[in-house]
Amino acid sequence: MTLLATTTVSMYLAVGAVMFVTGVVCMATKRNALGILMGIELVLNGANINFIAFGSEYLRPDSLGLDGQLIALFVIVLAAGEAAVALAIALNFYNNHATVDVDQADELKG
Amino acid sequence: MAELINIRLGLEGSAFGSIAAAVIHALLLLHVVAVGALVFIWMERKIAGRIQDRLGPTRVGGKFGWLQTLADGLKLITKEDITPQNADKMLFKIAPYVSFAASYAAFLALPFADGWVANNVNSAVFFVLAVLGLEVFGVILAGYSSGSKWSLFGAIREAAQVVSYEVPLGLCVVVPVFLAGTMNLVTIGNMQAGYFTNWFVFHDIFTFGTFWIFFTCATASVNRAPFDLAEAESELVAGFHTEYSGLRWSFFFMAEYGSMFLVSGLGAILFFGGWHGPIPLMSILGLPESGVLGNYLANLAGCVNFMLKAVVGVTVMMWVRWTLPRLRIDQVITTCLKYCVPLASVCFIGAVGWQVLDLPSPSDWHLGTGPAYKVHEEWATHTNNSAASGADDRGPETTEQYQRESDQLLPPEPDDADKPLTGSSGSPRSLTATPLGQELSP
Amino acid sequence: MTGLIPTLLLAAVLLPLGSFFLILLAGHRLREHAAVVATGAILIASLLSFASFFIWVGGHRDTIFPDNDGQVTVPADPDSVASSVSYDESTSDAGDDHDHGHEGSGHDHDGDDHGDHGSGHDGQADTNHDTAGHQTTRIEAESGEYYTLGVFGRLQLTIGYYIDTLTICMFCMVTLIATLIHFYAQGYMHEEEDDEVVDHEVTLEDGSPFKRPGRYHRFFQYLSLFCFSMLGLVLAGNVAMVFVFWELVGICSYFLIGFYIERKSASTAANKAFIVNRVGDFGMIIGLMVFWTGCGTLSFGDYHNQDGTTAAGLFSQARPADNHHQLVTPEGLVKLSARSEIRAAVQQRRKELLQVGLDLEAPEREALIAAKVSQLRNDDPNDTTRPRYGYWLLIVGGLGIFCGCVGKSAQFPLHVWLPDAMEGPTPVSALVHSATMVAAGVYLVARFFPMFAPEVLLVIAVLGVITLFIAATIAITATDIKRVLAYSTISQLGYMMMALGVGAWAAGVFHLITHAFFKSLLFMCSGSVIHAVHTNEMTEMGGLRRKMPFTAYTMLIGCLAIAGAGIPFVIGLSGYYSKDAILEQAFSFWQVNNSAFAGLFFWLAAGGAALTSFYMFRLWFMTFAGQPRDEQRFEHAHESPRMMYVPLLILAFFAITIGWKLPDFMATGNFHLTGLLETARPAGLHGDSQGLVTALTWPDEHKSHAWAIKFPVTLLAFATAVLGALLAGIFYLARWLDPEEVRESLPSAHRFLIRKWYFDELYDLVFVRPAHLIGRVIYRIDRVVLDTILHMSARVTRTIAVFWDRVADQKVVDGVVNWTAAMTHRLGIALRAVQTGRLRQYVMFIVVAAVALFLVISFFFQSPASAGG
Amino acid sequence: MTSALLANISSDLFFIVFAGIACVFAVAVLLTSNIVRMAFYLVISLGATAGLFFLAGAEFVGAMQLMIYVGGTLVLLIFGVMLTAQSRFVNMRTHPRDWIMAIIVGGSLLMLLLTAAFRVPSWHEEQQVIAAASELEVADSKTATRLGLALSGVRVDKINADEQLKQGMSGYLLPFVIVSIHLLVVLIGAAYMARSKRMVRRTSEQAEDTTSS
Repeated sequence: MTLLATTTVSMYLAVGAVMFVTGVVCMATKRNALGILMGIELVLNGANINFIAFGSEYLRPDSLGLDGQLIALFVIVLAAGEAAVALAIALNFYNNHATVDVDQADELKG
Repeated sequence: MAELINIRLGLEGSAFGSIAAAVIHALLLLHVVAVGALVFIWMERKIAGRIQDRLGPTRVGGKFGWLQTLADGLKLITKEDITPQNADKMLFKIAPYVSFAASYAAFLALPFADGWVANNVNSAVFFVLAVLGLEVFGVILAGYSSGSKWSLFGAIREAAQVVSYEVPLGLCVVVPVFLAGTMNLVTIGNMQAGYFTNWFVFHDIFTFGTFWIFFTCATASVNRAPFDLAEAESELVAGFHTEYSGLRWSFFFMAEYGSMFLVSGLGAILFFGGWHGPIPLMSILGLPESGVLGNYLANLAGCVNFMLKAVVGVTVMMWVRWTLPRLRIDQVITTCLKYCVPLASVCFIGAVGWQVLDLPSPSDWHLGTGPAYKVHEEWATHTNNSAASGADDRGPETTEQYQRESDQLLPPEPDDADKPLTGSSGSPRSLTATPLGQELSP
Repeated sequence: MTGLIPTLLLAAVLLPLGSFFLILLAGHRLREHAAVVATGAILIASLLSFASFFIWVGGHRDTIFPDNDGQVTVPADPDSVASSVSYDESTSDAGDDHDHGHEGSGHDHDGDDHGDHGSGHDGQADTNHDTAGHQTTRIEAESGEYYTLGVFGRLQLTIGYYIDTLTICMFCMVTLIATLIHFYAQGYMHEEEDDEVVDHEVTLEDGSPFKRPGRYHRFFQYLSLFCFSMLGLVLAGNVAMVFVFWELVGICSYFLIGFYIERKSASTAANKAFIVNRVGDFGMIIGLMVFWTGCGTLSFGDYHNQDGTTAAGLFSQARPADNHHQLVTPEGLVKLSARSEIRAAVQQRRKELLQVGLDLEAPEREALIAAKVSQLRNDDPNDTTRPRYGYWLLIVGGLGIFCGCVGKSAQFPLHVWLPDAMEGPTPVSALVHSATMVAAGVYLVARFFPMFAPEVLLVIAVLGVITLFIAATIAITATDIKRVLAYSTISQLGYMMMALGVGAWAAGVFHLITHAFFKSLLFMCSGSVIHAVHTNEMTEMGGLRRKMPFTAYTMLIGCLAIAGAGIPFVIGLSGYYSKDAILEQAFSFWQVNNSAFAGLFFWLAAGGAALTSFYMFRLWFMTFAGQPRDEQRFEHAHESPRMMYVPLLILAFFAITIGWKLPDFMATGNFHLTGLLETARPAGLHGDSQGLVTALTWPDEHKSHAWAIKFPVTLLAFATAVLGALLAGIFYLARWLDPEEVRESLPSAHRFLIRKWYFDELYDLVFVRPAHLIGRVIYRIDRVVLDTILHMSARVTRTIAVFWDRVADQKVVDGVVNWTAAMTHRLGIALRAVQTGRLRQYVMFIVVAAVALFLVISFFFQSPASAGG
Repeated sequence: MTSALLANISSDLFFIVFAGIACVFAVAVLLTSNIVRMAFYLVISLGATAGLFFLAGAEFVGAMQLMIYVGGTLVLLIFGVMLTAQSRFVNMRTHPRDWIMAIIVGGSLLMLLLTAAFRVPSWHEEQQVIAAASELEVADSKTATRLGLALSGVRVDKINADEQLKQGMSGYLLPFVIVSIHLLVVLIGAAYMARSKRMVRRTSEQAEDTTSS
């Protein structure tokens, strides 16, 4: 007797989609630079979930194999680097504008 | 264990078994943490007393005041739970649980004896470190949310310290992992079976140095003195838990002692052979091979052995705390970045060189049973079938072993031979890829 | 061991080049040290040359010292044996005391050479006897390539070397003299070291003398470049290389003649030299073309192709070994001139085969051509019926090459540039215009000798003899000390040319070397005189020997040497040997084919000898003997610094001894320059050779050593020398006869000689004026016709352009461009609105775009997923 | 077979739990305006994601996720505290218009992705899952060594598959090295960017202080 439906790739994808969209909306609505950064993290995670799901042998016999996990690793690492740079940028921004409100950062607008 | 329950209760295929197993494991570990905290706090008082030429608690519970901590616990429970005016209420309330949960979850992957582990995570070392890092999070939340500058300072310090100390810690941990070739703590522990000559700490000069760096960094990462900048009662009133009281406060302490035990245990497994004693009494007595009960007894003894080692580690931490003065924050960071990181790197490179050049090391004498796991990954080669099957004889402990057992119970698949992963083909790669279950299946 | 020589010589060549570049780049910083650099370079070069000389001699001692009685020449011929024996006598008592000085090192070298050679000596002697005749005395030249510049079809341009005894001797001669002259020049040019040099010969408008910064370093820079070029020319392994260095020495002499560029005379003289040389080089280029087209190579010796095979060089083509190195028309030339016949034969054969249905395969074709060539070739002097295919090409090529030599070594038609070249500083005259560069022509003739058909040799001889006589006559009346020497140089070069022409190869080359020594000596002496009295006019000198004894007596030695003074059959100065050898060959030439024409060579040469000694002693008497003609110049005169007269002494020593046979110390066998040069004689020049077209015979040079010839010639030569010297003494020393009166008595002749046979006027009339005339005419045509046409067309173009500018450019093109710009601008303005600079909006854009893209794709394309679903 | 099923079924429950936590807290990150809380929710959400990774058998990635993201977010948090220190509960209100726009667009995107996710039948058929799980060897499914080998070019999961790694190819080793160097560069650059200006300003302030005092 099974209590629940068996997990499938699609479910993972759904979770990934939700996180992805949440991240996007977060990026689109937050005026705080760090908030936007968190949005980016969420987006990356959404993507990562997809990779893992496709790479998992639990879920499909014909899975990506290890490629999924490896690419996920690379994504994580690069996300770390990206976070570092973004923070540095935010810091400089704060030093110049005494705020982290990205709406203030429109000197270059046309 | 889930399957054990299921098979015993005749509820095959239900989720009940796994849930029940989870609950049981959780309870066991909770006891380890909570009771451990009780004991350690009492121990710390006594040791502090001794070191400061005092007696420490004497009265409660008759001799040695061994119930002292319980009394404290009662007192803490009865205390009023205050939340400051301008605190971030939600975070303030959650923070202690976060940090407790972190150190508690880390026990999930910590084996107490051969196979006595809640979940035999394959990258256990990494897992433990990662989850241990989470503990800090609670501390920072607490520091931030209690809305007092002391706490905030403490929190910031804590963050800086832990984030920077994770680097040398990781470097040190990599050394035994490299020697063992796996991150599975059970495997690592079993590879040091036999006499103490097989312990990794004595493997060569560099690992010996690595252990001390590891211990230092571990002390720092669980922010014990002399690295307890977060709660520098002389500068910041009580650091991050200035505003806390009562039970929440005690959670922090359970978490702290829990993680102390954790890192000591980790060190014991990585460097001091875990549950394999200096002298392999049990295997000299031949207990592990003598059926389920003997095996159980052997594991029990190993568990005690492991506990003792961990406690020794904790005791050393206490000793250090009451002996050394507290460092300044800049000194702390200097210690990490200028001394620990380079030293750890040197030790890592040295150990690697030692292994690669195959220089002599005590473990080559194969004293006692000799290193049980000379070969690294379980699925890698046949040689560790003995160990694996031994594990089976020793009675089911991990879901993984149950996995194998049940595979045995099942009739072998008809297309057994031409599965992609069989070791039938002679090529080394496919050999390394031979899964354990295949070996065991008749 | 001899394998080392090419490397040594290459180093010797490259050293001066290095110093040239060093001075060129860092000259202003080096200043007077430039002299040190250049001198050091050439000094090392000369050491290297002598090293290679000794290596060479040591390597080939078996050939050079055939046996101890020194029969360098043919053992078969008794006379020559006698002659060489007589040589022995002549030198047996000679120069023990002289020779220690310089030949010392030579002795040591020969000594140990002999030491390790003594064991195998007998066997060597046997081989020497049973191997037939001349070949024993010849040393095969070493030829090879340093570097291959490129391969153009058949022609392979390489930087190669062709080293035989001649090369080595030239190297030693050039580097030695160059070294001495470098030292000499350091003294001579010292005033150029000053920052401000006052040139009194150039006056500005205001009459004040011209002032300029010193050009010390530049002088030595040119000298280094010249040394490099000259040595390269000597080392060159193919005619192309020769030509390149040929031009290089030409440009160097141009620079050096025009060193005092501000003097009108100097610049014009430089131009004259350069242009006249161009005329010769034009002919040389024609020769190159002939040999390239015909023989397919320009390399002297056999050369190595890229694929490792060895191809026949020019010499072995013209004188193949299987023909006993006798001259044949090279196959290539035959092919070239008989190509029509050959083609016809091939076509016909082809037709025959085609009728049978076959085609002419390559190998058969080659065989056919070869057969045809050998059938067509006609090298038999007696067979005058058949045409001589390619022989005329051989003659043309030879003449072309010789043209270059005519230009370079100032032979008869083109001799006019050399006297004017004396405008250059005296060291230059000593080095470039007496010893080395002008001798290069002779060297090239000697080097190229195997390729010269007898007819070409005849031309060479004729031109040579004309040159020597004309120049000698002119030298009689010249009063400028350097011009006298210049003309004597020309006439000596004429001697060499004539010698080569009448087949005295060794004698010509021998004279080349001896002449190099005493002529450079004479020039340097004259230089030191000029240095002392600051004038070239001998009429203003006199009695200088009291003031400057070193110069005087070294110059006397020079005069004796060039006059060929010596005690007949006993000993003499270097000139004695070389000039006598030439006269002997001329005499034997006359003997062999006795005709007045053939006799002309001998008698003109003899007369030239008399004139030579006359004008040389005239020069010496006017300069050093008698009473000073110009008091204040005399007072001002002084002996030159040691830096200048020590080289004179050394050169004088060589001028005396260079012709001598090395006395037979430690039984090294006889060692003298002619013997040495004999080993370089091109293969096949032994025995008489017959002209194919002309009816003359060129006697074997060795016959001229026969006593029957030697005796009269030597006496005659001695007589001429003495006669000339006596005449000079009568005119200018004892003054029994006053040259003035002679001049009065026959003014026309005097004017004729003073005007140098009116050559300049003649050329002016024949070439320069017509050239100017043509130029003027063409100028008119240019101005009147061409320019008007050009202006017309220009105007038309301009009007059209203006029209198009109005219509097309400003309206259409600009319109389009401006419209585009305006559009772009407007678009930019429009798009500005989107560029809000607000991060979050951009995110929105991205997302919207992504969604849109998805929708579009899924709408238009049937994705496999949906297909599966 | 059964055991595989069991492992599955027991994992379903946890999947639901983790997925729920992940999504809910992600939304919470979106909704809250307090930067620190955002960070807190984010960490929980990421932790849950790590849990999902564990369930999917990618233990190493999960642990890595925990370690790096927790560390990273920790720093994020600190910066949030430091940079928004001027008023403790910073809230930069977003204009409702932006909210609406974002919701609409995001919603459409979500629709899109979900349809895509459930479009392919082979992605949500249970037989597939069961087959996969039954083929699965627990012992070799979850281990970091395979990742390590794969990084160095030895693909355990494709032993005798067609896309056998060719001789001389180094799997993911080169990208790995590149990434690590890239990371180093990035960190140095970040440190430089973050430091320099502040140093300058600080020194100038100090100068002012000294002059004023």
